[in-house]
Amino acid sequence: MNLGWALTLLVLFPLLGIVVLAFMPKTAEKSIKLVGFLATLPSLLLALAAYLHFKWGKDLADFAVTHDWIQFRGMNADEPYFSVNFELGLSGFQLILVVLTAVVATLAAIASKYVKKEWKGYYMLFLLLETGMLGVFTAENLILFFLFFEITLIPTFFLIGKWGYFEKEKAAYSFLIYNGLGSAVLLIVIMILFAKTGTTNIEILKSIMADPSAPLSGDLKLGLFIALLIAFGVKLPIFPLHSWMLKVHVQAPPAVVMIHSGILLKIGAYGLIRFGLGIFPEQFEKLATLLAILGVINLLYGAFLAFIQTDFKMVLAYSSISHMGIVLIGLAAMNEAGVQGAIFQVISHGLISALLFFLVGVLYERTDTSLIENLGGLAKGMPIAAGFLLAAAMASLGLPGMSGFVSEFMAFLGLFNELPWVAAVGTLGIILTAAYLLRAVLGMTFGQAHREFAGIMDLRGVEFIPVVVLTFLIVLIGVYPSVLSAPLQATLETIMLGLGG
Amino acid sequence: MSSIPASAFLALALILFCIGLYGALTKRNTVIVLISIELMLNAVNINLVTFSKYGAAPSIDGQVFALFAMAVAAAEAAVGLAILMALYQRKKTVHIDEMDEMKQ
Amino acid sequence: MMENAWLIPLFPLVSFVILLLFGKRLKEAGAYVGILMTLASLVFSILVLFERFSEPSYIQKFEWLKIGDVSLTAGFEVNQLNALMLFIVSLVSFLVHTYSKGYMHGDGRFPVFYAYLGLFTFAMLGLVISPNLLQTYMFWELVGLGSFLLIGFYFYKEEAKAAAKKAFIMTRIGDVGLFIGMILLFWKTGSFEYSEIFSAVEAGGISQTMITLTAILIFIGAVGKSGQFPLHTWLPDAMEGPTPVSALIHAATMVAAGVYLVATMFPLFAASKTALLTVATIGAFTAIFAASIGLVQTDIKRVLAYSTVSQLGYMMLALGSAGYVAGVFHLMTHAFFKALLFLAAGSVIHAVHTQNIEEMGGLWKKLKWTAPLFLIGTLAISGVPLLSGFFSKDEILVAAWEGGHPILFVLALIAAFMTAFYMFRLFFMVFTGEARGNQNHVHESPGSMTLPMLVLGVLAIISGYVNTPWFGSFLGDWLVDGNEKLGHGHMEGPIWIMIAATVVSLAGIYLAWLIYGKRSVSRNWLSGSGDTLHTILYNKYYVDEFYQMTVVAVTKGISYFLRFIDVFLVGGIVKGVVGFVQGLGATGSKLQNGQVQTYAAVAFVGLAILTVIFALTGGYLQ
Amino acid sequence: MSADTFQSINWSILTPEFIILGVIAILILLDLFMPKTLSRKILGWIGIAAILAALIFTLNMAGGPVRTILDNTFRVDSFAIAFKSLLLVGAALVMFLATSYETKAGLERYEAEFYYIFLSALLGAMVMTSSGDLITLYVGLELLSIPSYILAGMRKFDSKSNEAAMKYVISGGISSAIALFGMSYVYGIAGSTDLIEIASKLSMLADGQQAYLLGLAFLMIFVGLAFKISAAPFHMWAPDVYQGAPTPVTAFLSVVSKTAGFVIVIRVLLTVFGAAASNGPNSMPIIMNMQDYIAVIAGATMIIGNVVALKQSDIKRMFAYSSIAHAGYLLVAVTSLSANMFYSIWFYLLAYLLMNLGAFAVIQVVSEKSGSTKIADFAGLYRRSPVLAVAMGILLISLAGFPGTAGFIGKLNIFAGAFAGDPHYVLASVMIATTVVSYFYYFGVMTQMFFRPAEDESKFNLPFGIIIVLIVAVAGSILFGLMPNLALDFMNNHLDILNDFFGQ
Repeated sequence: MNLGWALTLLVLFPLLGIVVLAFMPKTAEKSIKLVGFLATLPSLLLALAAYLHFKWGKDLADFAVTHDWIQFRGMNADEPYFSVNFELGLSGFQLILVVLTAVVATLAAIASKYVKKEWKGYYMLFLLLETGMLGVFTAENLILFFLFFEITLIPTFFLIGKWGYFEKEKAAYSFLIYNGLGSAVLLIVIMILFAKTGTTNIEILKSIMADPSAPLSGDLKLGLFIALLIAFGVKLPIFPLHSWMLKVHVQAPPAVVMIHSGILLKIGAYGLIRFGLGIFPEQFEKLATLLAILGVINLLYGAFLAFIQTDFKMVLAYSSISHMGIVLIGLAAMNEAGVQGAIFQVISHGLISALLFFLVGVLYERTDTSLIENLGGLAKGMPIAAGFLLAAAMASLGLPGMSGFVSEFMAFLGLFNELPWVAAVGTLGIILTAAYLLRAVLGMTFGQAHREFAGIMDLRGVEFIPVVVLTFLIVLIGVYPSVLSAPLQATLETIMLGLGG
Repeated sequence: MSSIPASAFLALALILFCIGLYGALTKRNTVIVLISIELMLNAVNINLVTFSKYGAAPSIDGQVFALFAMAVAAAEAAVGLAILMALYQRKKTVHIDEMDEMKQ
Repeated sequence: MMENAWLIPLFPLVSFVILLLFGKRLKEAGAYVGILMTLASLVFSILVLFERFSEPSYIQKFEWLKIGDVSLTAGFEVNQLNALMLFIVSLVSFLVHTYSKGYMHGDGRFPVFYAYLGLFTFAMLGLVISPNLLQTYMFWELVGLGSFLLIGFYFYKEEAKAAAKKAFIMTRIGDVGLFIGMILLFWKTGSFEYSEIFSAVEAGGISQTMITLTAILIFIGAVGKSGQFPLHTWLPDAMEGPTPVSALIHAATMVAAGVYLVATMFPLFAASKTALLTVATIGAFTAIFAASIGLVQTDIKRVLAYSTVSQLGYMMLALGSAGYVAGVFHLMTHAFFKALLFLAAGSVIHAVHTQNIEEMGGLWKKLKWTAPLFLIGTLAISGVPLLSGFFSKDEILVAAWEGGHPILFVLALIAAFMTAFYMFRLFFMVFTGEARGNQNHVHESPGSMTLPMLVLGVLAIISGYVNTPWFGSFLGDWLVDGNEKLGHGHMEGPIWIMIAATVVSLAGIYLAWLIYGKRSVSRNWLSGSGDTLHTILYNKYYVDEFYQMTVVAVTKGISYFLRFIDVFLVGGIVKGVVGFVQGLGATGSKLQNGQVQTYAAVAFVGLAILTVIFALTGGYLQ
Repeated sequence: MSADTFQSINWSILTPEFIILGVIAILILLDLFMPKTLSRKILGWIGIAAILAALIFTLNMAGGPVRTILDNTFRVDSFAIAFKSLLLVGAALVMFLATSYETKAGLERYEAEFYYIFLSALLGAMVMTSSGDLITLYVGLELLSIPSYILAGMRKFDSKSNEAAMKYVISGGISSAIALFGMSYVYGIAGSTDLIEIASKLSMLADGQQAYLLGLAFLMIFVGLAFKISAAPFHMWAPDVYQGAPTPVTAFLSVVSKTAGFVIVIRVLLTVFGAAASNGPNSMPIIMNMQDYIAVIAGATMIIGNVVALKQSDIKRMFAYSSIAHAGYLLVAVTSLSANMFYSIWFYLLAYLLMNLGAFAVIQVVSEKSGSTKIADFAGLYRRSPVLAVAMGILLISLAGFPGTAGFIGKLNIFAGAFAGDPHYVLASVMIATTVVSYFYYFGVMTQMFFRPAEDESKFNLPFGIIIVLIVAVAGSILFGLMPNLALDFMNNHLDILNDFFGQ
């Protein structure tokens, strides 16, 4: 059974929404928002269907699709053409990321109801962004990956720069330049690989790299890996490449931050795992200690700085840095527990930060502020929102029974076997996370009310959908992690095979 | 005839070229600049003709080339002067350093 | 029955979910949901407990998460300790649920309170039936959440907010110890299952250092949860929560989880002398340390809180002295009488609307039920013979003596004296003498509050008889049945220990009576308010301030330092690069001066440079 | 030359050139005899028709054998066809722009002149692509240059336009003198002006001294020709001239003229120096030794172009620097000297042609409306004309080299070449780093268009010519970005440029 068409549709469906939107009058706010939301649904349904397909024991390879795309002239006169095919596919790892993307995108579409102006342009860019993200996670060759990767860049730039807050343009530029540099480095890596091996297909590259007679010297490979690390380090972000994402988190509209923090940052992790671990396992191993240390630095650096922020969005921004440190920690362990923990953290943080930023959006919509001290005592006026905020914070600080714990636990479990001292220092982050999150969340929701909350609505109507869905998923993963670990088994086995043990 | 070595012609051409270049780069009067450019082109012509006669493989091509170069240079000078005229009508100056309305 | 033990924690969870979803509509009727569900738990627990008397332990598990080839499991286990804990927890929880119906009457967030109680009870019951360390840890954290939510129940109070935060973070510090210890054990033994860990420890595959290290790390977890020194400061602050909560969580169940954990992991501790000594020392020190603070506190709940810390120290001392049975025994009796004391205190507060004992006095007549019940609790905790506390405390003292820790034994004895003193100080100040505050509207609490106290009062008296030197050590024998490593069911100690314990407790009571009852001795005869000693004790040895000045300040310092780096170093480099590029652009732009001759000159210079390089390198850049 | 010889020459391969030449003559005559009151627009359409006809004939010749006439001075090989088609497409689009150009400075009086001078320049460029001889190459070059000077000064009553023309003439004169001086040495050493002959002679060059001289000649030629492609160090004229010239002329200079520049660079460098032995017969060709020099120039060009562009407030100046930068990218392909170099250059030029002409179409519309060429004039364009803004956005994205656009595939090709064989890591890194720098100014325009409010909310009327250019440019940029093989296959299947250069 070939379901390649389904995957292609899954990726391209949002584009259909763009076409529909293009023909709508730009003042029809309600129907634009509706269409924008509906256009995310087909992909979501297809993604869920793909998950069920896997659940029912069928092969994910069914989704692979290959078409001829670009034929480049050979580099030397006697060489044949180099082909870059249009190749999409799904592995377990990709599958869960696709599901995550589809879910968060749909929810962010709901969260976009707060957009105040130029809905048409907003939703068109939004849908383009979704296609980009879905493409990134399903692309089976590097060029196609890069294509989708950059496609995410442009809509995000506009979404930040046009619909963001006060310093939106600066944030948009920061985003563009950092990510531009990151992707530039990535492009160098891709093209060197392409020129040396004549292919960009990830699976083929893996086998070529594993072959000791490959036409790449060890030094070159190490260089390529470091470049890859920088490229995805910008995205993840790894200290000290993080300053752009702070601005984005603070300035972008909440729905976009949901996407950004929930998914776009995860592309960095995805790249490190799929390409870093997949294509350069030996080099990864060489730098594992460095990565672990970087991970701990990220974890603590983000945590310490989150501790003194006055704006809740900044707290969350630094918290994202901190949490991405856990991804690095898990990866650096290079054992099943660690890598699985890292992947879990990717998913978990995607859900949690989407939830948190949705709530930030809800609060900002009603109170026009996200400063912690301005919001004190919020629980009085908006008990339900405050409750969910607390739940999200708990998930974020790794409370068992929620997804954050499982990932944190596995990442540390992995690293303690390899580098116990580094891991031990890292556990300090667990305490700090609790400290800064509680400081911020309690500062907002508990205590004396600093302002009148009369007339401020609690969560209502469709606002419940994102909150409940995300909370449900967070708890589901926390309680029954097999929903994630089952699809990951095959991926992990391959990675471990690549690591030689 | 052959008492003068080829290198002398080449040196002459080189000197002429440098003089032309110097003039083109330093003179304030645009007409002189245009003439300096002509000098440079003429230096080329000397080269071509020299090679045509004394080159490693003498051939008539060089002289043909020189003829073409002269014709083209004339056209170029004509256009240059025409433009200068137009400019002069606007600005009432032929000083090249005053043509800096557009910069940075 | 035991195979259905997993249902026990689920009942309160159901209560939690129902109340969360429909609480608004149920209003105060929500209490019945909670009470019914905990009653169900209690009934099941009793059935399980009785079944466990005659049947072997039961364990069941399923795969929870697969990591490579290792499969982590979840499940439940019923052994002696678990069964006992199930009973204690569900009983106290049920009673507190009942009690709260009266106590919380009229509160706007009544259903939320019950929901939180349900959540906590679920977590606590889940904790005690966990068959492995990982699951224990998960519920361990969840009880922390329940505690946090309930401490912060009056969220609009700044103190409650601070207390909740503190509780969560302080216990989390301990939890990290447990976390690391657990993971290290996993890599050494290849499993989180208790049974496998113990057999691996027994097999001797693990170095002594590692055993000590992991044991101490796990103990750090217990220190955090059980409010042992130096992580004890959150527990007194936790009294900001509603009083029933203090009874349930911060007296009877959650804080005892640390003791329970050490008890559960006892075979590991038993394998390391150092670890045991650490436990004992910390326990003894905490016992006397907290007791001394309790001497001067004026908040009724805080006195009880320090008493709890002190008693928990006792239990730790017992466990550290290899007195497994003594520790667990005291855990049980303490659960009853301390819950009783708290509920009674709650009843008092309910009546007089203050927590300051200086404003109470003379309540004996007005609170006909509460006062005698409070007295029973006070007698029990003071170790007055024939009440439950007497027996369990005696066991501990014997264990400490037999364990070869004479100094710790003396400390424990002094702590016992102090306990008796401050508890009766409390009693006298609250119930005897003249009324010192406005007591116009004082009235006895409703039946829903007094009945639970009554039950606990009975238990506070009789529960000690399950393990006595005179009527047999039923509890102890049962607890260690089938596992000799846990020690003996009952320790034979010299009789003078019992006499000494009795004497010190009576002495304490007598002194309290002299000062606060008869008032023949001045309150200030040793150290009055304003004196150095009093000030130090009243300010709890300035531990909070010390933390504020060190840990918190350092953390903040690092944070600000890092912010400096973030802004100036990281940001500075970025600005530098951008500035460099911009500057380059500006320079290039300035070079564009509009002079066409300059343009040509630049071209010529470029050519000249290339030519010179070409000439100098003999033709080619190599 | 007897009549027989005359008839034996296969003049048909000159058809495209003849068409253009004929139309030039017709236009001159028509302009002379048409009543002064009649609009000269019609002449523009005739010109466009001629260019399209020439294009058809050129494309028709694709796939055939190499044909040469007049002693190999004029040759129709794959290289010629490939680049001639590019020139014609570009010229057609520029003509569309020109027909829509209505400036207040009073170009209308010279409108017809514009068309036939423009076509003359085009003719020069076409001759350049087909020249097989230094002389024809030079004549073609000047036939392109001299009309370009006039075009730049077309707005006779505008001092900026005049100044631009003047600067252009002087720079052009100096540059062609330098290049010619270098060529004269080549002639001197090889003794022929026929490129093929030069190549075969130089490949047997045994004298190291002469090789050294050839190296110098190489530098002179290269720097001289750098003028045409506006590469460092001969790039500085570009901003001033671009700014002062009428917009269609700027478009012409940045696209058609530059393409022609690359044609001559490749022809001369590869044929002559790609064959010339550096150290005895059959040794490594000189150009391999000069790679580093090209690399330095390429790097400098990219850096200067992109970095200085950051500081511009005039859109045409900014595009001048952008065009310098793009020349730098193209030089990277030249540096790499890989087998796919022709393909990558050709494709990049195609992409560049589309996106740059499209952008100039928008610039023309906007600046005509506002009367100035400030970047700030683009503020609020999205509100005033969403179509224009989105089109410009897509073109800018293509210029910045984002995937999904032709600009990306072009860069990809260049990269692939740069890393093949002996990889040029540094140069490629410079290229990519400066590409990122270019985001700043391309997106600066975006910022103006999409984020900033408009000062005047008036709408635009898009002339027909502009619409055509925009449609072709935008559709082409996206189409060739998503399905580059539409263009690449044309090269792969019909044209074998490698054979032209290294086939013998």
